[in-house]
Amino acid sequence: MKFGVVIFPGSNCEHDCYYVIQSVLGKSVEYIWHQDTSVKGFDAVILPGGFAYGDYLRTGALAKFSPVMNAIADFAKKGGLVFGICNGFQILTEAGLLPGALLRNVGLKYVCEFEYLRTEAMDTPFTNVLTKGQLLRIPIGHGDGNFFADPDTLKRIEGNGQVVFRYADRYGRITPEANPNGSLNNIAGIVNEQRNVLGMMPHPDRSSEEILGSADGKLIFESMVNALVIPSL
Amino acid sequence: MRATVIVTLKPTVLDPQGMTIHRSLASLGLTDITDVRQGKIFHVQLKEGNREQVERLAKEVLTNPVIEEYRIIWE
Amino acid sequence: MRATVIVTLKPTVLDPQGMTIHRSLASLGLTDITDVRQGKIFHVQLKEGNREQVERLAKEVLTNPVIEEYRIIWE
Amino acid sequence: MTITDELLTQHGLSEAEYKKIADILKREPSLTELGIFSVMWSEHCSYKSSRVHLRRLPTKGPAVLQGPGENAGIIDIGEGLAVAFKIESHNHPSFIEPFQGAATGVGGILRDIFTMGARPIAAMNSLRFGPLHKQQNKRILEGVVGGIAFYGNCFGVPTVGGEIYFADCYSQNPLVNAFALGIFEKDKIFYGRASGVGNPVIYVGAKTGRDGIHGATMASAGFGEDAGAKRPNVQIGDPFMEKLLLEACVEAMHKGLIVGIQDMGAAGLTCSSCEMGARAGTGVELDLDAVPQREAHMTGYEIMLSESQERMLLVAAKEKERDLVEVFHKWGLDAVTVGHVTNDGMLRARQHGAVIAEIPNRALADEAPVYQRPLLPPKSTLSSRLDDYTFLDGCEPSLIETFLSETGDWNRVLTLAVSSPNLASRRWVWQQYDHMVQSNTMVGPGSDAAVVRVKGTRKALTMTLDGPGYRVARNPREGAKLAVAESCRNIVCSGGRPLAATNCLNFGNPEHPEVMWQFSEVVDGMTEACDFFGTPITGGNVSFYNETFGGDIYPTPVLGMVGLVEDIAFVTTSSFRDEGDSILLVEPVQRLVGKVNLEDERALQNFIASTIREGLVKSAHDASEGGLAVALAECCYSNLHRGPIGAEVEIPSHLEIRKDLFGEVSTRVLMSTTNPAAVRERAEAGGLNFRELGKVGGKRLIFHYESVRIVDIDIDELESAWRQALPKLLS
Ligand SMILES: Nc1ncnc2c1ncn2[C@@H]1O[C@H](COP(=O)(O)OP(=O)(O)O)[C@@H](O)[C@H]1O
Ligand SMILES: [Mg+2]
Repeated sequence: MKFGVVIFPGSNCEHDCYYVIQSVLGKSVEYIWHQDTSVKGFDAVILPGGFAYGDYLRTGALAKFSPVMNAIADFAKKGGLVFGICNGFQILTEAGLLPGALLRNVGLKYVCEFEYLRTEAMDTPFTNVLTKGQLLRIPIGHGDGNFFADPDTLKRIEGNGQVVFRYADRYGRITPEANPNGSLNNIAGIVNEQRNVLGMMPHPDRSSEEILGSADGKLIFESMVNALVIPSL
Repeated sequence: MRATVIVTLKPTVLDPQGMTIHRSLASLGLTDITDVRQGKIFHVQLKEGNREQVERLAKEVLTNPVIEEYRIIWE
Repeated sequence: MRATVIVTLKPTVLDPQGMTIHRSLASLGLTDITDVRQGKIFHVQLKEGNREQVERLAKEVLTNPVIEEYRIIWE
Repeated sequence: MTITDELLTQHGLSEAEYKKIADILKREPSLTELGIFSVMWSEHCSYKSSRVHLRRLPTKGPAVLQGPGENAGIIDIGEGLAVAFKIESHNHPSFIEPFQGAATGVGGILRDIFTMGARPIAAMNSLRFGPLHKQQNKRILEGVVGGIAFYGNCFGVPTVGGEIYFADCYSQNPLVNAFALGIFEKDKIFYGRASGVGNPVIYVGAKTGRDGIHGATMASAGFGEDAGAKRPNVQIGDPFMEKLLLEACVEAMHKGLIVGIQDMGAAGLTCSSCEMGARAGTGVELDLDAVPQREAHMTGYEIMLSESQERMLLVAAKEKERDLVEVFHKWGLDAVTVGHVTNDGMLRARQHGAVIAEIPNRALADEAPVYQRPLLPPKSTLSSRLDDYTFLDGCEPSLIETFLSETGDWNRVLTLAVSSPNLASRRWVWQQYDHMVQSNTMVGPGSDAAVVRVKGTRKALTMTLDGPGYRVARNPREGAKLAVAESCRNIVCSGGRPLAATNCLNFGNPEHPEVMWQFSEVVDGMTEACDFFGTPITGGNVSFYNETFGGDIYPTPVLGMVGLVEDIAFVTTSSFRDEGDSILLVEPVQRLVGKVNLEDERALQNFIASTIREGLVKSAHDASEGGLAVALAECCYSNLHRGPIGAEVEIPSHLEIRKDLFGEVSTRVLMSTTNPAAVRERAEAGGLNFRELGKVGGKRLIFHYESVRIVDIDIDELESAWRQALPKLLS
């Protein structure tokens, strides 16, 4: 089983993801350069956080043109696991691999802090070790994480159970106060209809070891490993 | 040859920046201003002709159709 | 009544955003585009009259005089 | 053209300095040469007023691999690893344009670190502003914080700590000091040396524009066209460009393609080329026509003096030139050969075929004038009124009065204190900083010192900034010692051992003898304390001419202390952890305010270090600003990973209630433990006063004083007063 971590110019969480896969999970992992035209040989592809192309123009706007994105689109179409974290999520929406868009935080400021996430869907390759409603403590770090979709799209996403994580308070309640960026329905992470592409703003890569304040993020990577071992999951 | 591309959020999309500016105005006594919406403007230089390159730039690069719309002004 | 305020970086001030956009165009084959500079545009609604409120908005709120300049277009 | 007095004034050069220039050249300098001398001999680049004093600082030690003289200091942390760190000021640019000024300040210090081959893994900043009840100061703070966040977040370095302090003297002159630390293998250090005659000199990064050419440009605006467009631009930070530079430089270094490298910071192309030549004892010849230019019709003068950001100068081995260029292209960057290394020791610049400048590198880099400026103790020093409560400095007068007069309602006084500008939670600030990227942050903002683990080892690095302006203003020598003592204490409380420090010396006008006296005293105090604790100064920065309304700022030395945590198991934070833990106050017998007894300080720090290593300590917090009461409150709610927890304690009575609660006594520590008896033994063995104040637990903070319950307050209430104070002040 081999993970790939994509490097775009301006990515800055690629080493963090690499470290979790290699040193925390003990799985094999390699970097994928954004100019590569194939992701052959990889079982899962991670788009890490950062500021691809400085997030100039719009977050993810210029990154979506990288050659590797076509390969990743095919990979996803064939059912390959694709996981976009933070900037990776933004790139996936820009590239049309996930619905919606990520607007500027309502507070207009970058926010870096731990949040509670309520697990909404376990029937995905990214959440198969989680239980419905399970609370995860995972930090965010973004200025544009305000999830938006037009009413019909939103209805469809909710209807299909594509919402995987919502921002919650420490008791698991989905409240406006628990919403750090103004996301519709407190949405923190979604999957595509096929459920093999996940995008989320919070950073499991920064919360996979107790010494960093939480190891909850590890559960998401472990779910991916499960899914690759037992594809039926 | 010069073109200007104006990119604005669709009317249905919330504009936190514009709202924040608008909220700050009362304290400055700018009470006659009833609404502010923010967008982006791009001044583009191009070699003669080839207008469709600007069209493509505006459509495929400068605008995210999910939330934005664009207008091109030729000079 | 409606006004548009356009805020742009002074001509000689570095525009990393525009530059980065421009640098990325070659790979898209948009080679005829020779320069891109990015600015902000504000659509302002105001009650009849009182144009100087928009003047003040543009000057005091929307523009950073150290690096930017503005233009107001009345409609 | 002839050099007029007016021209000299515009270039900040004295008659004597001009004579020296003429002697060196054995002729009249051209305008370009005059400009080059003026920037290289400027206070900022030449340290002409501070050099004689800086020489006294201790710079050697077992861990020091590189002291002052390079872009950053370097210390050995074992296991083949080294860290490079430095602090630098960007005060004046941040006043002119707070956002971009602060952003480019961060960019500059990051370049100083990766220029040496180290990958930046942590940043901090030390900020000073005028009081927040003045509108303008709010805007400056918001801009500065926004700029630091913008640059550091995009670049991908975690901003893990810092300090902010408000006082009137910073109103027209905010201080923005940026610190950065990088890590690398100790046999992979790179230096700014133009070695190897014939080697190409290569320019990488952003194009050159008329950025930050200071007053000097006005002189050049005279000739050439479009004089109007020649006004110097404010520098705009491009963190994305800098990130690409980092990756490309690190890759080129690992591939062994680089002989010498230096960032273009102050004095841009001039400084990097002549310093690289001087260090290697070589000459550097530049073809300015080859320099990538952003604006039309730039003069050689402008190209040589431009301070456009995100640029580096490299020297490569001739045969590796192409590979080097390839690496930069891979990262979407231009790399242009703009000259070569010569054997004649000269900095030679050609433009349009003609030689427009020809100066010995050494003259520029090493032979700048050195001044022994007059020293004079100031007649009037700061009033002693706030000596016990320095945190009140810069507060609204009404607040100060209430604090000093209120005698009945101590709940209220405590709430006032924790929500006062200098003690209020900085959360609003550091929430805007990505303090977790690179996934090493074990202790981020909000504790005594930040801690980042070192991947692949059991070790961690701990770092803190400390600049007690008020104390230094009251007594420069003692204040400087306090800064060293407190920063070491913070490191020790976090589980680390202080290794070395960097410093940023922010002072007023060096032509004022009082300022130079303060400077000299500070250097002596710092020297004494650093010698005592064995923490050499490996580098730093000096910022003079910090003045508000003609008045000098507080002498504000900011110390950046770096320590090593031998095992992450020792990492300790300031916050209480579990119900029922005992709360202890440990301090020397002799209690001092505004001064420090170094022997006592060492005794306390040894005690803290050994009890932590023995696993006896659940939390350790250095009780300083706001005294015991505020420190206790902080222990209750400084834990970001869970909600506040209460405590019930007996406040020792020595003097009077206000002083005993809030008095800022040096050299104390608040601890919590499950084993007070064992800790008591260690404390008493160390000749320290030990007091068990009470226990952690409940949801209230309760103080008893001479068997009266003087404070009894809901800890969540107090926490939210503390947390919401800064946003309120800014709204
Ligand atoms: N206060 C100080 N204490 C110790 N060293 C200092 C101090 N100020 C400057 N230095 C040293 O002088 C040298 C030149 O400083 P500077 O010009 O700021 O370097 P750079 O141009 O790379 O920023 C550096 O090595 C710096 O560490
Ligand atoms: Mg330097």
